[in-house]
Amino acid sequence: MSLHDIIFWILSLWAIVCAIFVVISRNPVNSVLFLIATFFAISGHYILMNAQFLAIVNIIVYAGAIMVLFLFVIMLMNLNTDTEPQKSRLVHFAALISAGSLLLVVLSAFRKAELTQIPVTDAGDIGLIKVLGKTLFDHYVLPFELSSVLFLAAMVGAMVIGRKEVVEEKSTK
Amino acid sequence: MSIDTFLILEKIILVVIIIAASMGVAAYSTWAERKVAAVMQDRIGPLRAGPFGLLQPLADGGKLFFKEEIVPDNSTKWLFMLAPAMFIFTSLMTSAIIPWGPDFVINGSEGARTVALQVADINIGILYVFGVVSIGVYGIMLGGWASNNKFSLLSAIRAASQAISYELALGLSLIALLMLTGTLSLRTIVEQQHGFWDGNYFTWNFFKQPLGFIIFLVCSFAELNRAPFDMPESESELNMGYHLEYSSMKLGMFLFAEYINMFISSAVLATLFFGGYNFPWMDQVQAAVPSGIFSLICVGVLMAKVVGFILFFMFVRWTLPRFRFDQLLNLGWTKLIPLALFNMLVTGAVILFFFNKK
Amino acid sequence: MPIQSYLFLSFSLFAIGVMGVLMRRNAIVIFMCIELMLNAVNLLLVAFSKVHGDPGAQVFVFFIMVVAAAEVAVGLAIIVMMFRKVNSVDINILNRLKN
Amino acid sequence: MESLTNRAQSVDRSPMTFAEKIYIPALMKGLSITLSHIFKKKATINYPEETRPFSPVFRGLHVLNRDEEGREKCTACGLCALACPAEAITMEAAERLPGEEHLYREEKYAAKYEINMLRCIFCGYCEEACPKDAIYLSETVMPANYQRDYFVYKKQDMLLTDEQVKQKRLKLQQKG
Amino acid sequence: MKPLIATAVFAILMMFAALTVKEKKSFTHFAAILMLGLVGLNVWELADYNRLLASAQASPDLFGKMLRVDNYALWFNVLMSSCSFFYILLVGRSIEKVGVHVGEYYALHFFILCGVFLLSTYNNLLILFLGIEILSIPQYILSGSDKRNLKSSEASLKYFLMGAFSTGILLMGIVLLYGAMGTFDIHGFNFYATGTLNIMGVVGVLFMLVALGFKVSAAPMHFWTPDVYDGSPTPFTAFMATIVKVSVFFAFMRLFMEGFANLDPYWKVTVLGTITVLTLLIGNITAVYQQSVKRMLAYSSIAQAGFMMFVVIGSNAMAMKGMIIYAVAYTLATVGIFGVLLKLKDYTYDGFNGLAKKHPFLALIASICLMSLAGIPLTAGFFAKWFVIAAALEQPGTFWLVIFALVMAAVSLYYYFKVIMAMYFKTGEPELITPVTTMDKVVMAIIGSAVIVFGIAPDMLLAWI
Amino acid sequence: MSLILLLVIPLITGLASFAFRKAQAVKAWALFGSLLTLVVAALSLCGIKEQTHTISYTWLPTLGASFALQGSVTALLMTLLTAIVFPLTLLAQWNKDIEQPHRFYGLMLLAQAGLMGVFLAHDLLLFYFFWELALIPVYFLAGQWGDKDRIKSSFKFFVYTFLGSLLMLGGLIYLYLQTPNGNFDYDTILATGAALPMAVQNTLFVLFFIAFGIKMPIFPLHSWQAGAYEQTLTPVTIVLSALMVKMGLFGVIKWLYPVFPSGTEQFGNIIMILALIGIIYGSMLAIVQKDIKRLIAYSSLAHVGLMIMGIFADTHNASVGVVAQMFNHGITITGLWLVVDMIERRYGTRNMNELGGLAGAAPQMTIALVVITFSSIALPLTNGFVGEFLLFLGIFESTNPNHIIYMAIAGLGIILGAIYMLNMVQKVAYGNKKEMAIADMSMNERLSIYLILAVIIILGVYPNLLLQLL
Repeated sequence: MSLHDIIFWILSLWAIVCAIFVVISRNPVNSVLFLIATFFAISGHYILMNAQFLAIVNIIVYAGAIMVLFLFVIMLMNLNTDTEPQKSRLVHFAALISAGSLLLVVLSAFRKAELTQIPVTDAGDIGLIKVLGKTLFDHYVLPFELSSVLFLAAMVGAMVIGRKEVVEEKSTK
Repeated sequence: MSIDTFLILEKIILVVIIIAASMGVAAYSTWAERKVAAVMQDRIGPLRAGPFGLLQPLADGGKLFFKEEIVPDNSTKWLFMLAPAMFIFTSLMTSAIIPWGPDFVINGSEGARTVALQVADINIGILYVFGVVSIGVYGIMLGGWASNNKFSLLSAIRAASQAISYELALGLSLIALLMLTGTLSLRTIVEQQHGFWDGNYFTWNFFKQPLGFIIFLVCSFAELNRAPFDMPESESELNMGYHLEYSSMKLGMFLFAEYINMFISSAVLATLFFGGYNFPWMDQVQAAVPSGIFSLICVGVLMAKVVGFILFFMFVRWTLPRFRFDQLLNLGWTKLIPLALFNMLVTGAVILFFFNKK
Repeated sequence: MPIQSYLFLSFSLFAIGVMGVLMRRNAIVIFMCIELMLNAVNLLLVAFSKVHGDPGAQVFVFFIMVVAAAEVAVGLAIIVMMFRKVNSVDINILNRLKN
Repeated sequence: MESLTNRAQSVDRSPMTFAEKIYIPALMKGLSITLSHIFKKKATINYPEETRPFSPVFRGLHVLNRDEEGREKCTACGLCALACPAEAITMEAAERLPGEEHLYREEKYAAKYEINMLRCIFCGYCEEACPKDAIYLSETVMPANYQRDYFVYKKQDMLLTDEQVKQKRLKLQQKG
Repeated sequence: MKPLIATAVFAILMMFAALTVKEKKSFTHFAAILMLGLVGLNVWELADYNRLLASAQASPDLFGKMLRVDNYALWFNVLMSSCSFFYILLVGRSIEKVGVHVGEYYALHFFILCGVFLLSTYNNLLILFLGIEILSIPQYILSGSDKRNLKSSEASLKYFLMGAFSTGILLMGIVLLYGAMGTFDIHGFNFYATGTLNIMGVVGVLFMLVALGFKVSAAPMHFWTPDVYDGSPTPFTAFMATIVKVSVFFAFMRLFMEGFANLDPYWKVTVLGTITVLTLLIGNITAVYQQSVKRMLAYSSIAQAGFMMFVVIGSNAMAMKGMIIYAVAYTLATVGIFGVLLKLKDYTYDGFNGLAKKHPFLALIASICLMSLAGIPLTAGFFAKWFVIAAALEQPGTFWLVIFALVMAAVSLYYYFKVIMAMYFKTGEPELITPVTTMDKVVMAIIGSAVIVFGIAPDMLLAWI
Repeated sequence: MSLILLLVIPLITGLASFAFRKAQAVKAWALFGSLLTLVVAALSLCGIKEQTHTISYTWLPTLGASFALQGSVTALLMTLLTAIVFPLTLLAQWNKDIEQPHRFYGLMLLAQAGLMGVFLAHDLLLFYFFWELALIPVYFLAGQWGDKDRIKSSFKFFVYTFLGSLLMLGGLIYLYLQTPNGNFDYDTILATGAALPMAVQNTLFVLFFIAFGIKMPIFPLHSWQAGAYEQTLTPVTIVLSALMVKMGLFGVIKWLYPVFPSGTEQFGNIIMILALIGIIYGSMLAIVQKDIKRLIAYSSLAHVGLMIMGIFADTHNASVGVVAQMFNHGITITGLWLVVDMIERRYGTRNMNELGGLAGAAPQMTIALVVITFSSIALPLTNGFVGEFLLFLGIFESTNPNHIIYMAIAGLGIILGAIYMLNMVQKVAYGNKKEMAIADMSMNERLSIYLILAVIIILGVYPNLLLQLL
């Protein structure tokens, strides 16, 4: 077992345990924190696979922006008290069973697949920003532009949803 | 995997030095802040502890250490403890990728060995900075939230929204710079700014990207939560900010981390726009002195720039009144971001039409 | 590492995300579990990109992040709008719609 | 209504011009002001080491005077108490007993003389009212303390000590 | 790719209009003009492509094989933009009543159309994914845009959570396919590259199937549909249930026809057939029990999705034709019936009582549209069903599926004709909340006659492919 | 050309009717249109010997469907029946006031157009098209006008028939996909259908037969019938029973029997048994009915059963008999409905127990009723006899091993028919006298009924007029 393997197993364990805590934490703030920890583990995996750019972008985007928004919302709503009524035990059980069976079915299907023994190398420079940049602006330039359209739509949408309709309320009164 | 023990040793020493230096600079920043504030207000500033009050930071630190620890009853305990640690941890992390000086050579018994005055030269250096800065928010937010105090929470949210908002403009202003440099590695960026005058043009990025620099500077003010953007601490509305409930050394860590942040961002500013450790006629100097000495000179130059920036931060703090929160966000979203985009466009156009190598 | 390990890891994360979606009632936590699913996908994509030696997959990850960010912006706005009205983010409230 | 003083000024609410909106000139101006202050003379006086000179008319703590022979001048006539607008002074008179001539100049003296320094406004009327020059206001400032009781100054707190009398005599001789 | 760019530009124009224009009515006019422009651009694009095709200069692959255009897809775009144009003309007045951000609503429609155009021409799973997202995100918002109504917010939240969840599943499918095939290009898939069936690829296909099933509301992934369609503001329901849904089906069909072409057809019939049966069964049976016409239309859209699943099962030349005709027939008819519904105050069946006497024109149009939905000859809906069934029957082993579907179509008569019965055979005093203008009448007449004309001569729709 | 006219005239006149506002005008217009159709139908039937009436235009090239019409003898006979029934009905109902007459007459004429199309279509898709098109106006007619339960019963009728036709659609598309180059042409369909494997043929046969069987209706599929007949207005009832029933029979003759020979062979016997059950079952039910309309409805079930048996008896006589009986049954039952309607309108009830003494009050009407009843129970010298005789003959000659038993049971049906029909006449016309002065037939009614009586008598006396065509 090389150092690489050890790091892999540690990161994996970290990720899975934190992910489980995301689900079972009563307090949403704890869920957020565990999710961030999971993201860090995943970023660690990226670094292990020599995808540094994605590793750091993962941190910036998910941990730095997305989860902050989550935290914001949770804090503003003051959901820290464990007010969330729990679903019945049956639902928990059903969720566990269904997710577990999904996992089992898929993984047992893959046991037969030939591809599964191909190693993932940490060598190669495809994770480097230069290569990614070239690919992005060369082959993937259309999706790149489209993502701007997507953002525009999301921005308009967030504005429409978020703004209070002052004029309308006045007129109805 | 072969591990170069000497390399690890070297890096550990470097890390220790950098952290110690950061701490030291941060500590003396508090002293400097008082001094600067004093002289600008026609006062003298700390004087009693040691000559010129130079032992004042130590006294402050000692005082904080011996103060009573108070953990509010209704707080979320482990987060309350975690927050200051996180905050100071993230502020120290950034220093890892700053090139403090040029390589120098040690002639040992096994032959010459080049030592890099940088903990890690990763090829996405600037992104690393952004990554660390973006998670720095958590320290504040968790601290504010875990205190279970409305004022803390509000100020934490202010701090976080301010940080997120200005990160955008910060990033955008840098993109124009990165277009010019063509790399994200800070070391390469510094090396590109070698010397001061190339014979044809100034090498420092400040001269190529003045607008970018200004935007970056303004944004770093906001990121550091320093006046005139020190919303989270606006005493008149929110008492003391997100660390309202903190006491003793946990408070000290928050305060300390802010100064460390200032130090690091000054270093980043100097590295990106003011040539890092480069200085005019450095080639001549290099020829004249041994490599070790030259490196020290370079480190000194960088430190001088950093100190200059720190002084500038303080200078501004004691000059400008605080913005209102809506003005702050307005400035960020409707002024700085468009300006940064404009800067980006102009830079792109210039590169496209004048320096197109194809 | 063989790709199988990564398959196992990211499917575990994915399944945990799915379980969270099914199990929890807090809309925000459900949304977070969805983010977890997306991350599992990202991880697998990077692993596959290494297997196939194709940077395109990593670019794909980039786009997933973009979309996730856009979704968060919209989604949280919707959740907040809902919260303003019913003072809760419990999705069981949604079942009232049926009647 | 016309303003009674010329200090009130209406706030200029006209919209800012572009130059003002840019904010940079104003910023520069602010910076230059603070910059100029760096080089100004510092106003600070390093207090215990240095003190600021009192003005000639400064009125400090009360002192009960003695004559050249060291006898108390006060006769407990009560004029000072009467003159005091803050009603800070109280006194009790007593008759000089034989053998006390070296202590009190007149037949009557103040057995108890108190000034409540928390009430006193240091107006100096007592000094003016005293027919015997028994009380005057010195150039010392009142020291701080933790207890209120302390601020009720007793006679012995205010009487000149022998040492002070000696010095005073010396001073007078030098002047004189 | 003029229309694709135009959608984004037009959306931005609408947003700018929102800043400057105060009169709500002018938004609708502006949007209608822009939409007409979009139709024109689409036609131009199609003509242009044909011109190039004639001179053998046309390359179907655009942007490094990200998109693949052909006459078929371009023609679909023309039709969808035309339907959107009529949609705006018909329901524009009602959109103005939803809320204050009218300009933004139209902008979001244009964004959705951007997604529609992407889904019709994608050649890469990335574009499929982005297209679906560009399509979905504005929908989440539109469904929550009626802020005075709690139901609308709830619909939005529900739709959003379900949509995001299905996005996750879709992505997992894409990743597994990529892992198995090594490419995102849908023409590069080969499930038998190693001689045996690629398990990972098949699992990926299943994941994608589930996710796309969510988007098109195929059972058992349909449960969000009725609530969302019912809760959303009615004009937007009309858009979501028609143009958007049809476009996702178009993408769905392309995926199975071009991407998964060499997957075992038996497998396709078994899995897709199960979904189809469930969809038809649930959609039709539950629609029968609805009290509100709007909700009934929501369930009927599930039922119609069951029929559209046949094009996916078919995935052949007949299915391509069927897709076009079904898309147009279903869209026109649904938009038409929603156009009538929007005029009414009461959305229950009783609200329709006696409509034929008071507003014979509305009743006539509604009847034509409902008959088209039911698939009665002389309306476009008949040929729509005809083609999709023919497409499915070309696959072996689908005969009983088709018979089942036809029985379900008979069930659908019950709820469609319940409306017609209310309008014609019952008496009542239906109340209108929006007056029927001449413009409405003209548009309704166009829709009604189009339904009939395409019901007599569906070839007109197939002329370009 | 005349074939197209047969379609177009009712279509145009029907659409035009919607524009009228005055009741009288629209009645006149509708009568004019239907008479015009009658003229064209009669002319085209007369000209049948000279030329084969087949026309074909391209309709849907992508599908291979064409607008093909063929005027075979059977088809033209059916169109003639349609063309006769409509003006007679309109004439007889001239005085009746109907709500929203423009809509009513318009829909009637559209229904006529659809019926014409069904009989003339020579292309499978076109046939299906008209098959449905005939249904829609009739549904609206049945749903909008009639008794209080009309909505329910008409919808039942509609769903039954539509379900049947949808099943046929499935079979149709399957059949289409088996044709060599995607074609709906009659000949291609014939060739393809016959060449299909037996199992497939059987399935398709069942699918098609359900559609036709519901329309006829045959025994287990008949439950819509009585209600629909009872609740609708008489003109609509006439369309339903005199004409739409023939659609089903015609469909079997043209599109089922020849297309799936193997299926016919397989299921012929079963269908004959079903028809027999229908005959007996219908007759039994008719006997116990109080309501005249219901009685006639069930009698219709019995009559149709006999015709179905004739089709599947697979002999020449039977097939001639079927066509003849289809025509005759149409005429007879139209007359029967008209008379019943007159009675109902005058007495305000259809309950036989409440009626009586019609003979005294309205002798002309009584004569008409009696003659038509005779035709219905197939007494010699009425047209009903010719058809039924040929049918029995055909069944007797059939190669079916049980043909004797079948014929015997079917004969039992005749006897039962005589029982309930005569019972009805006895109760209505003679029975206990009801003191109620009613007017005898008015001018227009008389015209219409006498024409029917004339056809009944002429074809009864000189059946060759009809049979020579076949």
